[in-house]
Amino acid sequence: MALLEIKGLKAYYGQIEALHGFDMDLEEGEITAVLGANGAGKTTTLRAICGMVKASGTITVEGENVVGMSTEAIVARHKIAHVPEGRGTFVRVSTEENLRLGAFTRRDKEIEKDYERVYHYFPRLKERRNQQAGTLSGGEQQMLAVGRALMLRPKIMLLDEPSFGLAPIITEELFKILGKINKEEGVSMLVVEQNANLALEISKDAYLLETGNVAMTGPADKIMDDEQVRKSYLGY
Amino acid sequence: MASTDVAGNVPAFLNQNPKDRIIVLGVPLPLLERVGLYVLLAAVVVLPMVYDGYDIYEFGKILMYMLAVLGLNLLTGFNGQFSLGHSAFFAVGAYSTAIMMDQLGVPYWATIIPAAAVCFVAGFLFGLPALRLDGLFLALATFALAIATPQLLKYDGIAHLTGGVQGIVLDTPYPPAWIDGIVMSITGEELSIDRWKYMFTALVAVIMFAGAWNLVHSRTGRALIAIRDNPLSAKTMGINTSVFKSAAFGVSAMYTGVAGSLFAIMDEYLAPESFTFAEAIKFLVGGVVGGIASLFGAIFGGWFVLEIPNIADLAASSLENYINNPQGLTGLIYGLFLIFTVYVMPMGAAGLAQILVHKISTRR
Amino acid sequence: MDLFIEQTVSGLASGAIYACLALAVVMIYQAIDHFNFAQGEMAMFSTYIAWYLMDDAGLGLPFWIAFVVCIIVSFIGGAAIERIVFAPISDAPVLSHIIVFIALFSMFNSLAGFLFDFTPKQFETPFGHTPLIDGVISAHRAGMVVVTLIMLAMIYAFFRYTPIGLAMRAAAAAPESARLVGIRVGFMLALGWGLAAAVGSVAGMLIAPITFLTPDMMLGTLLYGFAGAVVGGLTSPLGAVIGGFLVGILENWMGTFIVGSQLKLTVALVLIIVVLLVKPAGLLGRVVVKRV
Amino acid sequence: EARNAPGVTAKEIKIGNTNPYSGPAAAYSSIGKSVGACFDKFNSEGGVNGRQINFISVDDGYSPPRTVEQTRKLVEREKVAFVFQALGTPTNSAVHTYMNKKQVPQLFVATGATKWGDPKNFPWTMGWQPNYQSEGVVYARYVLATQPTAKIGILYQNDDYGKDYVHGLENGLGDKAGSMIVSRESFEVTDPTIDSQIVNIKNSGADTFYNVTTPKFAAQAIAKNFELSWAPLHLLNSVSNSIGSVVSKAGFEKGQGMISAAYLMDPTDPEWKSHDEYKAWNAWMDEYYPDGDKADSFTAYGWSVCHTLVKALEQAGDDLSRENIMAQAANLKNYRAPMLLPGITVNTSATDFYPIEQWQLMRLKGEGWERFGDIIDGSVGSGS
Amino acid sequence: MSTEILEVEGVQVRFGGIVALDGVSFTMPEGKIVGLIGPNGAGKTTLFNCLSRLYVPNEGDIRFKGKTILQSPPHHIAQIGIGRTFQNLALFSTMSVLENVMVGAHSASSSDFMSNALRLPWRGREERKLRESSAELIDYLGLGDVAHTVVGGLPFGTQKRVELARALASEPELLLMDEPAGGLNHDELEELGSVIQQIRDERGMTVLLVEHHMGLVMSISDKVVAIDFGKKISEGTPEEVQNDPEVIRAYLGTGH
Ligand SMILES: Nc1ncnc2c1ncn2[C@@H]1O[C@H](COP(=O)(O)OP(=O)(O)OP(=O)(O)O)[C@@H](O)[C@H]1O
Ligand SMILES: Nc1ncnc2c1ncn2[C@@H]1O[C@H](COP(=O)(O)OP(=O)(O)OP(=O)(O)O)[C@@H](O)[C@H]1O
Ligand SMILES: [Mg+2]
Ligand SMILES: [Mg+2]
Repeated sequence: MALLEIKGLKAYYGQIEALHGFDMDLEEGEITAVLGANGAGKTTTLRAICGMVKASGTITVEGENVVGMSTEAIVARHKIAHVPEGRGTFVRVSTEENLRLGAFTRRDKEIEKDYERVYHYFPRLKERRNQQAGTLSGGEQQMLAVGRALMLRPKIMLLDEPSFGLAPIITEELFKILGKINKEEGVSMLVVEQNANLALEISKDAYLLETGNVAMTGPADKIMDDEQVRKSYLGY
Repeated sequence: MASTDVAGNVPAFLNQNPKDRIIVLGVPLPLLERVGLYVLLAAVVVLPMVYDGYDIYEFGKILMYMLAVLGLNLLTGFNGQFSLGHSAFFAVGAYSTAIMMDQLGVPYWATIIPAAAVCFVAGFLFGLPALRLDGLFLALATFALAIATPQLLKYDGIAHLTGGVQGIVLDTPYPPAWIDGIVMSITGEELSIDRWKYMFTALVAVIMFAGAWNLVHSRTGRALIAIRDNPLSAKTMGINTSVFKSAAFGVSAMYTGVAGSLFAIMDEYLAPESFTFAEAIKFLVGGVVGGIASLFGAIFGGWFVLEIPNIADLAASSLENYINNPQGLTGLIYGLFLIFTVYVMPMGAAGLAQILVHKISTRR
Repeated sequence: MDLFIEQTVSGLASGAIYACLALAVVMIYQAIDHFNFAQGEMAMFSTYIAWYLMDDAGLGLPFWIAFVVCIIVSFIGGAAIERIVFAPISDAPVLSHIIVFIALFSMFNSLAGFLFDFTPKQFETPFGHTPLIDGVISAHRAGMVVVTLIMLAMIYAFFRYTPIGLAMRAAAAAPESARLVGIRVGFMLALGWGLAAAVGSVAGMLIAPITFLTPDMMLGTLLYGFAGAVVGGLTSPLGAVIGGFLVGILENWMGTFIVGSQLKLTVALVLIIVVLLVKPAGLLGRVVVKRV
Repeated sequence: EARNAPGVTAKEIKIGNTNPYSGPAAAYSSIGKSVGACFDKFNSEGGVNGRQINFISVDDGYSPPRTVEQTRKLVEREKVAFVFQALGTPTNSAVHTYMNKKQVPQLFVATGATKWGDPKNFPWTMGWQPNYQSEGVVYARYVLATQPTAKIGILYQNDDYGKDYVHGLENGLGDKAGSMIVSRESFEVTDPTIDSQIVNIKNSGADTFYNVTTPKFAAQAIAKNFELSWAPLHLLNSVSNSIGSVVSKAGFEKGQGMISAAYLMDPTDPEWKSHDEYKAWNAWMDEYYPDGDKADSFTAYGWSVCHTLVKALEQAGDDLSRENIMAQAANLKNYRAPMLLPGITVNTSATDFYPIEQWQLMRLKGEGWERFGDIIDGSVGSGS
Repeated sequence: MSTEILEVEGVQVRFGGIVALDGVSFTMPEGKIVGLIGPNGAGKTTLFNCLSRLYVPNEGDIRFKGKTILQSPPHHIAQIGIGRTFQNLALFSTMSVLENVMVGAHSASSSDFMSNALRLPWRGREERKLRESSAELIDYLGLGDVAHTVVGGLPFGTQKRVELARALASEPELLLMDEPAGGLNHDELEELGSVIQQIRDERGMTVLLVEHHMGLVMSISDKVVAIDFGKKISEGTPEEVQNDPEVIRAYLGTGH
């Protein structure tokens, strides 16, 4: 059974149905890419997994249906780290306090070490460690969002356009890091990404969403070969 | 992408009011709104023909509070500046009118416009330092203003104008002879003073309501809301945020101040105790319960602040058989009413109305 | 003794009152990102509970036991208010919450009068009222300053050395993000309300021996508490205490040397606003920069 | 019968009242309640002139605009015969003109301002308790007689009530007011404490302290003087001289030697325990107002003023027109309302709208007030 | 030689100890698209904020059409002819798309409190014109379907487009775009690229484009400026900058 299993997922914003009931899996230890045009429902899918929108259907994480559970419970029980769209920075506190909040549910002694790990990946954050996080540049905040997610030592990572606003050199670096963490720590990842080349490269499987439904799914390399995907997402 | 070379070839969506698409009980919403507005206006006109005495006096008070609440709505609801101090502007309006009548012998009807001007200036001036105060800091500043107001009114240095702790007793605002004459020739009765006070209040209230309506649905209104939603980007769009915010303070103070003038004329008496912090709270409650960014909401708010204490009073008295001295619990019941109101309509009456309209229109 | 010194000391003593309440204001601000206008009335009501616990007509408990019980009861009460009254409207706009604060204000005020009537009650103090130093300050006021400082140290430590303090601020300012990192926002809110109510109850029990216990005891005091907290900086407990003392002293100086007692409050408030114009985040408050 | 006021039937007399049951002045609500309880007693004993009293007491929150609304509602919708014991100076002021224009009696208003006794301009309005100014005069005379060189410091609440007291003292001192009064400090009801003011008064070199404060602040002032080790001649206004709710709370030891004036019996004073009027009051409290606070002197006040009204209504007999009710209220001769101090009576006439104008001075000794000297006539109001 | 519409000269901005811009100078030829690139935190947005006068440079000068803008208050900038979009959406979230765009045209209209409250006739005419021109823009950017929708709930990419429409509404001569391509897929990106070129060609606007998507920047820019740590490190045609070893080291990485 997959680590994360979605069946018949529908999601709602008030009266509006944004997702129309599709299935999606994330296997343990794998990276899965989610592609889709503007407004296709990628963000909504990730939000539904975390209990941030009203949803129906089932979302099974580690054998437990999480639909209807509170966000904080889902996140804490299944060690899911979410890099949200718009970054979700705690703008009033410092960079380092943001990282500390990322580790809020942890009780182990390794937290200090993990600061250093994040700072190692993103040296820029170390330079800005005591700065009010709201004044960081857009890309710096994006690094912070990823760093904060890593602070949880997650089992599953949901990444909503993690390369958003990052310089090319950092984007490249980021995907190396994600690949490394996935390999070394076995963290499973669901990656929403417009930078489809990079995402598909590290993914095993991929989904293509279109207006609230899954339009295509399969192994990442197969998807890459698809004519339409190549044209719309890969640009060659 | 569509090209737009042909001048005057306006996209279809512009001519189509989005509200036209909402059909309530078979009638499109804008029509319903317009009819509602006319019905309301008609009611305002008809009321004095039906009611007299205390009843019509109460309707006048509702309109008066409506204006005061409207003032706060313009500032807090539309412009995002929080005020706990509008009792001060209410006082400035009332005292301007009273002092003009009492000291200068100006007839009551002639005091409204100068009082409005005084309040605008007062509000504008207060708005200047308020520019630098954000959120809670502005709340504190206005709170302080509300607390200081009665003390300033009592201050010995200006007591010869304000009447100090004694307040001012005003002359009765008799209707002009020609109006009396017209009414007499139509009805054969003399126009009662209560009816006249109401008519005068209604006239002022309707004019000012229309002004607010125009203002909100205009470039100015959009700028005010833009500042509320995102001050920095509003500035970048070319909006002089300082001027707009201070002016919003001025206009808001003017509305509440004119309400104060009408209050003085209606009650023929004023004293510092009528302008305490509790009054500012009243306006805020009226604004939020009606719907803070809604003009219609202000009407409901005006009614609410006037009537809810009576209802609480009544509810308390009805407990007579179960509790001793239930009147001591009026405050408790008032509080419960407020909480209940927020539960039922967290976005105010206007918000509730919107939801209901939506429900009715989608069910069909 | 020199009038200046005497007024200053007297200002410090009333400042201690404001500082107490300002601490409660800071506490709730950290928890809900806003003022709670009912805070004073809640503290007043807590004090009545303590009075009832101590009074012969009530339970007749000794002071310190009543003190502790009152703090616990207030904590539970504060948390319960959050869960019962505010949790269901957590999505409502802030202004609607303010209306509920006003409602709570009215309810506690009314209930206190109904249950305990309006005659001033004497509230015991373990320190006694003996005059100290030439009759400039009483033992209770001195004790009050000490308790305030102890409370300050505890609150400071809470925010400085426990992760909960940080999480509480995060939950108040950005609930959605807070949930994403696993913070139980509802719990934090309830905890914040509980702690604020507890701090408020201590403030009430310290203030009551001076002002006497009446349902309107906090009516005016709250403004000074707000002012103290704001001047000091809403995010800083130390700032709140300093702010409280400053407001107390300033008010006395104004009333005595500058404008006379009739306008002292007005002028003191104007001065506070001037301070804020110069230092918008208060004396020790963290300046929060917004950028695009 | 035809001439009867609205609200009067063969079976009932409807009487209106406004009182602060909520808001900052709710402490006075016990007046409204005790008046109501007093009417309950009369009603259960067959009523007044064979009619039941229907006492409609409504909340105005001490807010003048609300008083206007409530009073108009009482008069125009409830159609009460008259309004009785409406509480507060600003509140009554707000309907002063209205009541007189409408010619509805505004009887025995519950405030001591001087302006209520003005039959020429306001023939439909009458106070009851001795006015604040007259009390001030009484203290002034006492100071002039005992300490002609006193230096007086005044602490007063910044409203009509406080200012009336100050005027009374000034009037009583006459020419010497300027030289004798060395300090005037005011406070607002919303002030948390009056500490700073007292420090100032003490520092002004005053040796006499004229304390015009309401109960909470009075208790604070007594305690604060003690803390400052300041022991002036302390003149405490009657508003706050209740043993039960002020002096005992502040601490008897802190207030020894204070001077005050009274016209009512203090129900907490053991001296009255065996007095018939006290006993009647006590029995009534037990039966009709059991949850009332016996230490609260407002209950004695309510009891007494209620009797005064009943007396006037009885005098009116079956002619219960508004004119006659007013005329009878202005025709009370040496009426002894219960719980007035021995020797004090109610007297009114067509030109004298001040029902009670007498005081007796007293001094705090041990745990009670010790009255001294004669009953003093403080009538000034009509003259000033 | 084309005239230089914007001249940035030695601009320095400090935040406490942090030097966000450290003496940047460059110029922009009129009617061209200039790409501004640089690593995260290089100071690009800070420069934008200086250009829209939200920040005050500690040193240096900025001249628009030959005149310094440092004396103008922020709300004059739109009137002078500089419009912008924001990196992290700064829309008026409770307003509809149409209203947002109409606010964008604020500086191009003039009715005031008084004329609006009294509903003077000329005000009505202005309002109508404003609505029509805003509607055209909305149509132009393909936002017609959502014209009356409140912007708060729109997908990210759509909101970005609303920002663009709003900035265009004041008909600026110089348009500053801060990462307009965020969250767009390849198709959408190409469309955006052609829109920007159209803006230049049809509307004659000069565009300063900040973007991390090299494909877009390099394909449409006439000139590229690269900065790092607040200093200019390279300037020239897209090819030149793309092959500048310093730019590759600091910004592009080896992948390009
Ligand atoms: N807060 C909201 N209120 C109403 N509708 C919303 C809200 N958020 C999203 N939607 C709608 O749900 C649908 C899916 O949006 P979603 O944000 O999941 O798209 P996406 O694939 O992440 O797009 P993007 O690439 O722009 O981020 C869209 O049609 C959008 O309009
Ligand atoms: N108000 C401020 N206080 C302190 N530092 C600030 C402030 N504003 C910006 N900075 C710092 O200045 C630097 C430049 O920020 P800026 O936003 O201009 O970067 P950028 O080039 O736009 O980066 P990105 O590509 O990530 O958006 C950043 O390191 C940021 O942390
Ligand atoms: Mg998305
Ligand atoms: Mg940037």
